[in-house]
Amino acid sequence: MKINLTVEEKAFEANVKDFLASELPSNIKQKVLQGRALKKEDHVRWQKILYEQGWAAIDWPYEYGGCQWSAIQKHIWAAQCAISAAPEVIPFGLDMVAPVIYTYGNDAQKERFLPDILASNVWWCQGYSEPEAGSDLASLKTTAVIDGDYYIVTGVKTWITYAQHADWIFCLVRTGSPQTVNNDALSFLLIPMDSPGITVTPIISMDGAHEMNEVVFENVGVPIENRIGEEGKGWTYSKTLLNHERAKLAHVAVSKNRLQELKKAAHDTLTGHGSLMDDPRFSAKLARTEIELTALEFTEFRTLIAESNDTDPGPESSILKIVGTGVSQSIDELFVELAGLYVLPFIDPESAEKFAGTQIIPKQTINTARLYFNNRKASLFGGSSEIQKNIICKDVLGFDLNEKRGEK
Amino acid sequence: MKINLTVEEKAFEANVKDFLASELPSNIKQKVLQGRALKKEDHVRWQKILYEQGWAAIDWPYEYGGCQWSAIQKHIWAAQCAISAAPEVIPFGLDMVAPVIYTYGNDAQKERFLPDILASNVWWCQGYSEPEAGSDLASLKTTAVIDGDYYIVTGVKTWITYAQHADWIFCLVRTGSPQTVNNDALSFLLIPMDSPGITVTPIISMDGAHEMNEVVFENVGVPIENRIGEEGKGWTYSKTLLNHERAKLAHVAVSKNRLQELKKAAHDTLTGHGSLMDDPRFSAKLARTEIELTALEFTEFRTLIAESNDTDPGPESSILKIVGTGVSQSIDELFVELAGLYVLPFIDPESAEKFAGTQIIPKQTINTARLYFNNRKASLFGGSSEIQKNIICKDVLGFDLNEKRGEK
Amino acid sequence: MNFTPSQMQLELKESITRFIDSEYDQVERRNMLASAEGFSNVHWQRMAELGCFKALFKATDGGNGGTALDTMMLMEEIGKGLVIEPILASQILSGRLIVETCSESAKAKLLPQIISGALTYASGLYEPLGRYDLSYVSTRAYPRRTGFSLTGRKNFVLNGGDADKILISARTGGAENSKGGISLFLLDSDLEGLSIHRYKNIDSHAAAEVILDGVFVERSANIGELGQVLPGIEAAVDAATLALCAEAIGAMGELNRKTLEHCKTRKQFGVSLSSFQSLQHRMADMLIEYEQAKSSMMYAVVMSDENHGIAPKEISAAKYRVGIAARKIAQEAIQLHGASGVTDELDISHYFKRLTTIEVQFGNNDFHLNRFIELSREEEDIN
Amino acid sequence: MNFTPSQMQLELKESITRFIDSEYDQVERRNMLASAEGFSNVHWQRMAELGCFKALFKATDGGNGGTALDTMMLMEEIGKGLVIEPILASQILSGRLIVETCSESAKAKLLPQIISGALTYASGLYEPLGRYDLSYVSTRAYPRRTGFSLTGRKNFVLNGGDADKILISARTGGAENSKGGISLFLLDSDLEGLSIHRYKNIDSHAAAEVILDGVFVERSANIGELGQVLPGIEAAVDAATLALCAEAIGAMGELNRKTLEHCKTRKQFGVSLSSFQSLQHRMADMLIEYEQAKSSMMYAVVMSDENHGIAPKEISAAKYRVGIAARKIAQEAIQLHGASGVTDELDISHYFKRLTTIEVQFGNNDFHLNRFIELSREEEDIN
Repeated sequence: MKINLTVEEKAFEANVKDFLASELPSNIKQKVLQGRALKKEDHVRWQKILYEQGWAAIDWPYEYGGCQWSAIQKHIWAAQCAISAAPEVIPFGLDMVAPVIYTYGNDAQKERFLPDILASNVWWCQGYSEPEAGSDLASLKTTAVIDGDYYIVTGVKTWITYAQHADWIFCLVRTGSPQTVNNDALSFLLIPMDSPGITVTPIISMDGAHEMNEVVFENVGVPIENRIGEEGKGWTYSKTLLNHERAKLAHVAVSKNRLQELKKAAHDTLTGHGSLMDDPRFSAKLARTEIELTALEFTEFRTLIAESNDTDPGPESSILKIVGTGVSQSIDELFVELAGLYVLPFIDPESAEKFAGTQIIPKQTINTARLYFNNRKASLFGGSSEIQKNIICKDVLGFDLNEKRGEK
Repeated sequence: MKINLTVEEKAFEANVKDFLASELPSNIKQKVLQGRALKKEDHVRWQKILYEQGWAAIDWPYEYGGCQWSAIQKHIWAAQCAISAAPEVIPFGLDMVAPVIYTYGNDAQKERFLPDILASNVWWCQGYSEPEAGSDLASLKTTAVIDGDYYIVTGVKTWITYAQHADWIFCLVRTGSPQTVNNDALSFLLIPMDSPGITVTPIISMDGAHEMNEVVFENVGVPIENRIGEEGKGWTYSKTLLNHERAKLAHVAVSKNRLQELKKAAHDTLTGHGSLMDDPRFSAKLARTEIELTALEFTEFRTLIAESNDTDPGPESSILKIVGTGVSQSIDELFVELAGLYVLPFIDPESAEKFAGTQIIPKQTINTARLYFNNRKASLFGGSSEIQKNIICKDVLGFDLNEKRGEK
Repeated sequence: MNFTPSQMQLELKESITRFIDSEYDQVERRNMLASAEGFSNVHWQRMAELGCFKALFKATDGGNGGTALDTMMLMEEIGKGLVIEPILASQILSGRLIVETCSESAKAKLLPQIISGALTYASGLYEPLGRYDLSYVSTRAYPRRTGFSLTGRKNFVLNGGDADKILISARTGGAENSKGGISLFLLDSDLEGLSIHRYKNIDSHAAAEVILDGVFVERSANIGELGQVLPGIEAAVDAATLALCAEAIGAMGELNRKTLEHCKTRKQFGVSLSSFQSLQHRMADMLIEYEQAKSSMMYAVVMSDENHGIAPKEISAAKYRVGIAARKIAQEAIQLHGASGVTDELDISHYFKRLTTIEVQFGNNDFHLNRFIELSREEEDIN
Repeated sequence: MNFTPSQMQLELKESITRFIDSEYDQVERRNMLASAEGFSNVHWQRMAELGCFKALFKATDGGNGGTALDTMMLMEEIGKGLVIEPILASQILSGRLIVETCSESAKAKLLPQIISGALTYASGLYEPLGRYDLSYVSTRAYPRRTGFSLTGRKNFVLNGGDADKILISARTGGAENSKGGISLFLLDSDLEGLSIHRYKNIDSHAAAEVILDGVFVERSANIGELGQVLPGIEAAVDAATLALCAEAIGAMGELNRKTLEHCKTRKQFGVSLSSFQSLQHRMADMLIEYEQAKSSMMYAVVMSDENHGIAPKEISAAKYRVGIAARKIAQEAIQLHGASGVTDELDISHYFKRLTTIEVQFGNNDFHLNRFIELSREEEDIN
């Protein structure tokens, strides 16, 4: 999507470009460019640079440290970050728990938590899923029983990204009785990860990475003041959060950048009949993906405009999540097709180049398999594509999901 | 699919070729080649030629006039019929009601009905669907109430192909009470179309053709002896019929022939950069369709072999119906793409060539739009693709369709 | 970037919606289709009165709109209502051809009759062997002492059998598909040597095969610069293509709405169709197709308006994306309606035919995907 | 046409199934993967004893099978069990290379050790810049007085780091990708000038980059006719491709089974996953994909056996169709398993990686679709 900018917007864009050019540390940029995993320190370092600039939390309300940018400005920022290979924000603190805290938390909670999130002094992780409840939050089993000034929390949370790095976890826990079938039994608790009774176990994913964890709570005492809002309203609060998250998960700017990389790589990949860019089948797939991505960018833009007109982004953001995931997974697949046999060697990117003095894989495809594998999560996490479709069915198309079902 | 034939099979093939070359009337062949609609007389004439040859009902048991051909022989026959542009059999008598009669009918019924079906002396149509029950036969409302030696039949049947030509209709009617929710309330009745109280109203389809009809029964008296088998077993009987029908609906031989025509047409269609056959996108779509069709042919073959080993074709025939319909509709779409703007003029094929002395549409695309439109039925009639998938889910994958449904 | 409609645009849109809802009913539409003209002059005049045609032209050309956004807002409603009148052929394609190629004086002479709806136009730009190639022009205009003699053949001329005036591309120089040497001629429909064979398209819109056998026209019949009109033709066809995309969006939105309604009310197996989760998810997919196609179309509108009406790459992307969605939504709408979807009686099949027509007009999906790829490549070579 | 297995074939199939079920468990497989060798010599010998390798060769070559149907029946089980031992690289690809290119005396010398499982082989046929082109051979074999000196580089050599013997295609004449001038050499793995860089592929199978820097071999190391082995290489690669298709079918069948089982037992929203109709229909689609891919593969098997092992067009069709199904089924299996599907712990992800590997080996989907189109064209030109 190429749009004409006003004079003010052009000035803003120049300012953003300057900032990224001078402030983004080059070793972080290199890692992003090569698709290598960033360390926690890398994220924190960059986030603190943004904090100094006042751009750490562009979507927050102004009073808590947000930016008051227009939809176009946010668009420019995302695009320039992707082009400059700036790391994506780790969402758990800034994009996920913070909106719940500033929307539903009390003043003490806001004062206590928001500044440290903004300044990246503390890291958060998300404790929603459980072994027996993936997308189905209503059947969560982790309990929180009041004992004096404390909730005593017991249960197992799983698929928790970066729990190994986190200082805090926000959880949905069952404060109602197990018989309460609806969502009114869940409450939203903030829990320090160093609380006695918490155990973190790594879950290795198919690309060999350690991102996910299982977190076990055994009689963990959590002060009642760590509950956000009312008891039993946790599900309502977390829905707000899901809508915020989903729009972000379209990952348009990053996909645009990857598509540019893909085009470059296709120009550089020889097939025996010119470059892969001249291959009519490959170029058609590329073009289809590009057309879809541009449409998605505009769909996102329509949502941003609606949002800036104070219309709730609402369930349409499910479309962004579904299509955004689809496009990013298509790009993964095109990289796999481009790489051909080079997709196969599974060599640590750090050592691939010095592998016995020989270059086993060309640079542009060194992370192809890892990214393809890792990104299969995209359609599962943050509300799977199936859950998103159900949301569309219920909230946009107006189907009554509790109607007696038809099947046969 | 090209397979090596034994000496006997080669002799059979030569025999079939000779027969088709000498016996298929050339005006009928021309109509088939040009995709023009055949008249009832055309079908009857060809069917009577087959009858004289003893090949009118190759799938029937030998004792009633069938052929005892092997799977390979049936395959050869279907292929040669398609290549020679012989008309496809109108299925209602020969393929649909006859198997029910010879399987579940009594001797009197067999003697009375089968010979006339075999000799194409009478034409049949199928009375299943109703305005409020398309694929959902359990909710049929047409009632048959006993009054002396007669059923009095009242109700409306719809989407009835060739009712305007038929001498007889076979119907599923409700002989149980309207409260009977399961399928045990349905019986299988044979009804003469000239019975007093029957009214036939044409339904024009989107291609402008009159194939479908609505048939209204107002207190139509039907002798009880016209019921097949037991009262209340109609649903069971008709299921046998559905399995027979479905396998035929793969239409492999016809699709193969159409694909060959499509290839020829692609060779003859110029794009400005050579022929459409040289267009990499079009040729890829063609190749994908050809690969799918060849696979389908082999899937059908596996089913035929299982059948000839006396294994019931069973629910796997649903796969044939779904894939067969998909392939034939893909071929329609490829013709539309090939035709380009020539798909648009909607001119009676009979007069298109002499349209004011100018050739508005090239011959190969003259029926493209009509066939595309008409064939949208393929995925709806004879058990829609959705119904077929439900059959696979229930009978192959073993899902319990009556389990409490999940949705949210 | 602006795609928020103005108050005037919203008002026009509303009055068209009202007009279609109250005066343009489907029974009457069928009667029109069966009539000799194939469309209603009464409706045509009503649309002129409502300002539909004015909205398609800039103030300097005698209108009060003229942006791609204006066209989009009109055409979405046209698509929703399955309007049969020849706005696309006459006001948009031919009107834009005049705007793109003519001198100010010629425009001042010709446009008022188009904007008022007094005359309808047709444009003959395609030829039997040219497929979608607008530079494939084998029709020749031979210079004569006081004018030109035209010989050749144009096909797929929308509204060609009913128009008062016909614009014809003919070659005054250059080889058969060279880009130079193409000129434009304005013909009355009753000229000697001109034979017009009218027929109906699959969507019931009328079209014609136009054969020119030494048709003599005065020099003044040549409009636009001699031999230099291909860019103008391409711009006009792009504008018409984008208008068609908007029409398709309107039609798809309506098909989605009707399908949803059908599934919510139609019972099967004792429950409404919409309680089948697999059907629900397919309708969610139809919505996604619609929204993505709409975004493609709107992006091309924005780009066109930001770049003086020229956005060929974005228009090809939109036509491709809309074509993909159109086929899928049209097919799914029939499938989810069941047998009634394939009858002539229900308008589902009429939307299906209109969307099939749109898919192949001005270039089908493969054509526009190729054009998008070629234009992207040119852009990259420049950068 | 015959695709009904013989009694002997059925018995072998059964004994392999039993072996995998009882002795080849997944925990042990993981230990093997972590070991230096990457596979189990015990299992290797067991497979030899069971007759797996004998089944891959004709009686005249010292085996008791050798048809494509034999290979198919073995490889489906291999795919089902995610067997890691290098049967494909050693017995099938290299074994078939020897069968296709060698004299009877050479075969008699080399094949027994392969059939007994005493030695494992690897074949280096691809090069860094050649993509999937087997005629792209820039590795040169320069004639020396008593033999040849080989210089060049082969990559993606399956089992290359573990094999006792390596077959290398090298050019003794002709330009870089001309079809003539390609010869085959049999190398011991410890020759001077030969460096072998072993690594693991994404599916944990070991492979290697093989660099030849003036490697001297005796004249006898040249097997097959000098400069004439490309057709033999192509036939062997086709046979290996078809074997991979059968392995993929085995893996897909198992993924479908596991997914079905998961959906029937896993509860969500208080009911089993399989009660969600949209998921049911997706599993029906997975079954259809599987059956159609299987038919493609079986047809290629039948054609291969009916035409003396040569069926390139049908094998390309099968590889393409299997590749499409493999991607779809692998992705859907993960999606329907949810988050647990992407963990290393569950073997779903291991099937996913194996199927991804198969999709790109010996030509990916686009490669085989192109090859199918080219071969169809050649066939039509002949007819």
